[in-house]
Amino acid sequence: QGGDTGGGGGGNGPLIAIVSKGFQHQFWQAVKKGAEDEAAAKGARTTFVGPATEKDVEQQVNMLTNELAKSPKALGFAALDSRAAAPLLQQAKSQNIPVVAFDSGVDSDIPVTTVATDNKAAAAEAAKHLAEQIGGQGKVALVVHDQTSLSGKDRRDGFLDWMAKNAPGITVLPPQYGGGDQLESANITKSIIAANPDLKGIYASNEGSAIGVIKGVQESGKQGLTIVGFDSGKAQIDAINSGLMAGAVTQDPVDMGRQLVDAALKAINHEQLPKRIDTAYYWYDKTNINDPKIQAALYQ
Amino acid sequence: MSGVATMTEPLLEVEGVDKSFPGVRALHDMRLELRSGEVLALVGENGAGKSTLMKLLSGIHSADAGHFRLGGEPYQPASPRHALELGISIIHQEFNLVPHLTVAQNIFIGREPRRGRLLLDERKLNADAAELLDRLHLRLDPRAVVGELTVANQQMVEIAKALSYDPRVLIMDEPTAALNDAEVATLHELIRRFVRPGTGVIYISHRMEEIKRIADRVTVIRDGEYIDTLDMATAATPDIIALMVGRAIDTEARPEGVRADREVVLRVEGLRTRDLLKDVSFDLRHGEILGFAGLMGAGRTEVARALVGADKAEAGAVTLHGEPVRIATPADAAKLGIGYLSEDRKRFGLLLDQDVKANIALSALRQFTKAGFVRDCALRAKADRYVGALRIKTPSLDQTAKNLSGGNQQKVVIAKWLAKDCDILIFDEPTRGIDVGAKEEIYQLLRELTGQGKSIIMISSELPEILRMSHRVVVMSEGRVTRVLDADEATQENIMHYATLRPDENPADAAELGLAPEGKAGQS
Amino acid sequence: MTTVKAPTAEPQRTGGVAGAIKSRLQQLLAFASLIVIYAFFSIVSPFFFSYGNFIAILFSTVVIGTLAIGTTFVIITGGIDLSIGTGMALCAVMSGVFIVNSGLPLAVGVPLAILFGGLMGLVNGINVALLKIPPFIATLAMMLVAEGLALVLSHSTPIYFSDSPGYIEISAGNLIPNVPNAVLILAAIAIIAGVLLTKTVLGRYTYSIGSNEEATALSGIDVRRWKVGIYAFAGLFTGLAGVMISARLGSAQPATGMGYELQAIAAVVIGGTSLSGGKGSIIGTLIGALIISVLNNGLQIMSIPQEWQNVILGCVILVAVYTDRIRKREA
Amino acid sequence: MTTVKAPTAEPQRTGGVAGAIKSRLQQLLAFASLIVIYAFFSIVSPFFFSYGNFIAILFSTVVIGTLAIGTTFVIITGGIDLSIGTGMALCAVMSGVFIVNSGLPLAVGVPLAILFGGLMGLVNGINVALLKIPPFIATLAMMLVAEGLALVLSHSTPIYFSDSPGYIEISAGNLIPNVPNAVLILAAIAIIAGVLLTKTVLGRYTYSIGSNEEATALSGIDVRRWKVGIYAFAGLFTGLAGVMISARLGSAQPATGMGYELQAIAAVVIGGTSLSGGKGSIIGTLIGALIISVLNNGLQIMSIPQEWQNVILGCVILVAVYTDRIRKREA
Ligand SMILES: Nc1ncnc2c1ncn2[C@@H]1O[C@H](COP(=O)(O)OP(=O)(O)OP(=O)(O)O)[C@@H](O)[C@H]1O
Ligand SMILES: Nc1ncnc2c1ncn2[C@@H]1O[C@H](COP(=O)(O)OP(=O)(O)OP(=O)(O)O)[C@@H](O)[C@H]1O
Ligand SMILES: [Mg+2]
Ligand SMILES: [Mg+2]
Repeated sequence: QGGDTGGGGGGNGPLIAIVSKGFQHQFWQAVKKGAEDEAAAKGARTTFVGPATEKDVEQQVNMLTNELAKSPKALGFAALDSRAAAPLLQQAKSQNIPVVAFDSGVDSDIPVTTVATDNKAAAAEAAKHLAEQIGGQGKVALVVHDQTSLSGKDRRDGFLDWMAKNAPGITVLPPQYGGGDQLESANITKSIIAANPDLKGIYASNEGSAIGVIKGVQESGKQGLTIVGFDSGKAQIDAINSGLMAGAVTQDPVDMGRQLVDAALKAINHEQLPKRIDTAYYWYDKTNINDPKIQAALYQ
Repeated sequence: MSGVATMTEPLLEVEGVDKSFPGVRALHDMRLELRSGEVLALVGENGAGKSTLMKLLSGIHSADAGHFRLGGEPYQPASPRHALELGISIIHQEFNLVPHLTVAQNIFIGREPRRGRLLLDERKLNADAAELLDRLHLRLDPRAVVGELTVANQQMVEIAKALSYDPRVLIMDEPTAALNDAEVATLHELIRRFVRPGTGVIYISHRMEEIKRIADRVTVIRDGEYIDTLDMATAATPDIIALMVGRAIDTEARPEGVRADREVVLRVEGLRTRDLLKDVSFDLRHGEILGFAGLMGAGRTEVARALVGADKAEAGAVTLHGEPVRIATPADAAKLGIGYLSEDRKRFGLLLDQDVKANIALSALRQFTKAGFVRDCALRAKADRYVGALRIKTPSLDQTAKNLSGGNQQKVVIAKWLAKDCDILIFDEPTRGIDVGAKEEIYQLLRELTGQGKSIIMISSELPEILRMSHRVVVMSEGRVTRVLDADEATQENIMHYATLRPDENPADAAELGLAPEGKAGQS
Repeated sequence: MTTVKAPTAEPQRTGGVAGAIKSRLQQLLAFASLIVIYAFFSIVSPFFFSYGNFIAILFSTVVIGTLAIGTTFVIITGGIDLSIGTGMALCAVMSGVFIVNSGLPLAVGVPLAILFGGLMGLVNGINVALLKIPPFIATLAMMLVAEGLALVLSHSTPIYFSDSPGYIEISAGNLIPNVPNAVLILAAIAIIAGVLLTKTVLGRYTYSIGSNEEATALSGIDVRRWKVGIYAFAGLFTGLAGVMISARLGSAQPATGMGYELQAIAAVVIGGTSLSGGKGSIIGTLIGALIISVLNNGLQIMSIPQEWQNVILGCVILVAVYTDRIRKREA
Repeated sequence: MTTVKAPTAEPQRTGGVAGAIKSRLQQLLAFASLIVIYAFFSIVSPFFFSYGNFIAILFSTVVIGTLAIGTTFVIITGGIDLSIGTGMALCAVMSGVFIVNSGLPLAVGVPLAILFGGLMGLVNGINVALLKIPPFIATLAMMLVAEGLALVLSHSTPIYFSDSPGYIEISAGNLIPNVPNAVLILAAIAIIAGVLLTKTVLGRYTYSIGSNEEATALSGIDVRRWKVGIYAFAGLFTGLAGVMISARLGSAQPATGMGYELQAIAAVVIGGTSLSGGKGSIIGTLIGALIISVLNNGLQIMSIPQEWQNVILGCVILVAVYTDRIRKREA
């Protein structure tokens, strides 16, 4: 846990400042936990901040500025918009602060490495499973958490692209955006179901959207829909266990946090790093949910 | 109170009271004695400290020094509620009603009849209010929303509310400022019924005739200090005025006559509004004061508002210096040199939170600008001049308007329009709340303005004022002009005759006005 | 002195029976926008007009509606409460803390969570009425504090009510077949709030303070105490909204709530309550909330691309409020 | 004729100089909270007190500060403008459309984007002043419309200014070494807005309308036209903020803006401007905006856990506004 100083880890170890895309949501909390655990294990300190929503590009830039003012030994950075941060990354470079990108790539050659999941590929995996479950025929809908952030777009486009390429029998409805808000996503889901009595499946692009979709389907009383989700959290895990949800794709955020700190420490020690450190994503459903590898990636 | 109370027993005593506001010493060593069973008038110039004293008595402010006694006991009100509980009820100079609530709800606010602890008994509330209003001979609908009443009726609600507390001492701070003579008479009857051994009234007013009729004694204060108390029976009005202002005042001066052949500067024909006005026509001549007389609600204010475009007119033609003009907003009117000074200074006249100079310069701001920039020195100089000329009592030009006494606020509004230098000025109740001395100054000013060739419409509910100042008098009733009288025909009886014609109800009146049964309103 | 009798000091034009009819007519007219919108969607979309969708719309109105009803009181006093969105999230979390973490029975935990909302309202009221901090600032501060505390107390993790099946029934259960309990609760609190606002001392002083605070104080009413009370009372609705949203979602989501305040206030204002105080009604607020829900639902059902939905929503709100105003002026 | 001499009774003209000094003192005192907060952070954190961080704070104030200055005018008239956040995003997108998509030169595209903000303000003004729609509703509708249009026009994708290096210089360039141009621009518009507000007809009428709209209208001022003008004028600042944020980020972000309106309004109100109109100052607004920036910056530099930052922010704002009020009452 973070503790009151806000620094994960302890003592006077090197400070790794992490600027994430968010902090309130469980995904980011899991990244934070991984980072703090790893830092504690290796005698480093971390700070972890992120803007309130993934739309607050300017707030993230301000946060990055403020973190750099603390002269950390390394910087972990998940860019909402890489180019917006370019001058600051330049500044980090000139201050000899190594930058480790995470979650999604940073469009710049300054980061020493990128610790990330391929969101598009993960979304395609979800699309593949959805298509399989409904037999490659029928109407499906998407409830996406955001239409402008990189993660929102990748998770949408990965799904749409796969469907376009591989599932000619499936009609995809125009994506609807619920802002990741459970309630709004639930209301959207109910409208979609009302307007499309022949709907076969729904894909939700993050935890909040997934909770909303589950609620919406439950409340509408519609049977026989195939729901696939993204990320984890108790609601999705329960829904998968109960059979309401077919399955979901998850990244491994705790691992991402760990790898991030690990890479940062290596960078501080001038060790060589690969250009890209892939953190895994997994499809999980009733059959494999108790697999230890999967369990490690899930958060409740 | 016991039954032994007599006319001479002091009911309320004030001794050695001081009160200062930042930059202003409002009261110094103030004294006052209200006897049981009497009506005591309190007079003094604008800003003399009358309202301040009343605010001390009602627990709104606390005195810096001195003490009060009520019925022989020390009296120290901690809050307005406390004062009410101790038996002192006040009608403030500025309205303290809740505009969105009804008459009944306002009267009994804080004392609503309830069923159980929380539930209101609206039926009983309305019945109680109806009974009270009936007892007071006030013809008001308990369910009417107060914000939609005329100023005069709002005043009646205040009075009903104050009396509903069955107070020992009733304090009225200029209760008649918004009333016409008929209502004043009603009010005075109320007061007479209220005063009996054991109760008393403090009555603040600037209208000397009224004081003469209602008060038993009069206490004069000046510049926050006690001057003298006189018996009304023996005191002569000029003496009271002299004590008040510290000098003699001529209250008889009239404006110069206006010859009938003067150019007509403004002609209004067939003015009509949706709610009230029907075919209002009149004209205004160069250098003339045209009085507008009528009962409350006759529509005089509405004529002015429709004329300057503050309210929408449904029909009507306005000709200015022979040219037809279209006035859709007060801004259009101002551009054409027509200014309107509203009867309700707080709502329609003042920027209460702004300082005196900003208020004075509001209409004429363009005079003090160069390329859009305000020249503050010129503005200050001009404001200073009007503060001097109208003897506005204020510690500085930077004083906030809401801290001025009521009469001085009125003077600020007048100064605003004087600064604008319009050719036609419409004064709606210009001397409301203004002391006798200042009234004379304003009359003087009106005379000077007409001397300079300006034309004035003066709406007033004070007949003496109308009679004294007008060259001609337009009399209105029920939204119609019933007669235009020349100065020599204008007598009290004449005006009241035409002001009380009710052509809509009374066929004989309609016939007298030459109206067809349907009324002229039919034409469009 | 002139002593003339006014022929009859004519009583007022409005008021009385005519006034009552007129004001009722106005309220009916306020429905008009809602009906027009509802009819429009029913015509253009074959899926809109159905019992199921009708209930779906009502269900989606519950949380915003509850917040809006509570905050109507605050707005009628001339105040504003920005803390209701994140405050609701905090109350949801508190509900989780009481029921899930501390294992209190529902019958204790739920009232406690609602009372917690009242407590936040109380603090707002004290800041506004006693410390004289402008409502906007006082409740903005509370909004930030509540946002932070919700995360702190929940460790930024949703609290699930999976082991309290009764809890979820608060929202999704069907005391009456085919009507979710949440809708019943909304109806019930709307009626209660309506009665309180129009028939009780609390309501009377709410209007009175908003209409003229100074005059109310001078009439001997302890305005400060009542204001504190009104804010605290309104806070109960925030608490209830927190319970209802967490019951519906089956979990207390600490980060869900920001932005709800604006929607709730918008519902209140669309419903004809003036932000400057003194005017307003619960039925208006309900209509306002429904207009927003119906528009959201209808536009989605019509599959309008989402970026256009907001554009249309904005324009329709403008037109609805504008025509409402015209009608009122003419009524 | 009245032949009356005034018997010297002229009131004491104190006030004057003393009053001016007093009011200046009050403004200086308003700084106090800011200074106290700044001093506190300087003591507790070794990283806070530095030229670089000072500039960073100013830089982070630019966008909110620009919006807040513009909206100060609207708030002083007694109005409110909720559309400035998403409106800013729309103006940023328009800037991208003009400069990147249509290839207009900077000297044309930038003014056009700013004027576009004025156009939105104009529409708000017309809705408020001519159609008499309450400002909250009118600008809420505009907020939704702008949010949608920003996404539509940008196809929900950031528009990058990579090929317009001069554009980025608007914000990040250094006409004066070590001072970003954005900070200079903020200073310049603050001065211009301050002069306009205090020294010109526009400013005087802004205060008058907010103080008593009806009285101002009856004083012969064309209130409706001025109100339209004031909203349009304030819109220019929204446009400028759009340019500055997109210059700073190097791209027009269509979704970055929602929520900025609340921060800007908070800055204005913390700075002592009353939401009921008639009172306020640009310097106050700047101080309000700086208080928020300094708190955000300082708390983060102290590495306070983020969920606690909001809690502390809320409390400090309360205390700052409260002490400010106490001081004013005593000054
Ligand atoms: N709250 C206040 N702050 C500052 N000065 C005040 C305040 N209230 C009253 N004054 C000043 O105190 C003096 C007395 O005012 P007061 O209202 O008692 O006069 P008044 O005798 O009632 O006059 P009027 O006949 O015009 O109503 C005036 O100079 C006024 O400007
Ligand atoms: N703002 C208003 N709202 C509702 N009714 C009004 C309003 N202003 C005037 N009236 C109504 O219009 C009628 C005419 O009022 P107006 O003020 O024009 O009369 P008046 O002759 O000037 O009388 P006075 O000013 O003495 O009351 C009154 O019956 C009044 O009720
Ligand atoms: Mg007075
Ligand atoms: Mg009148």
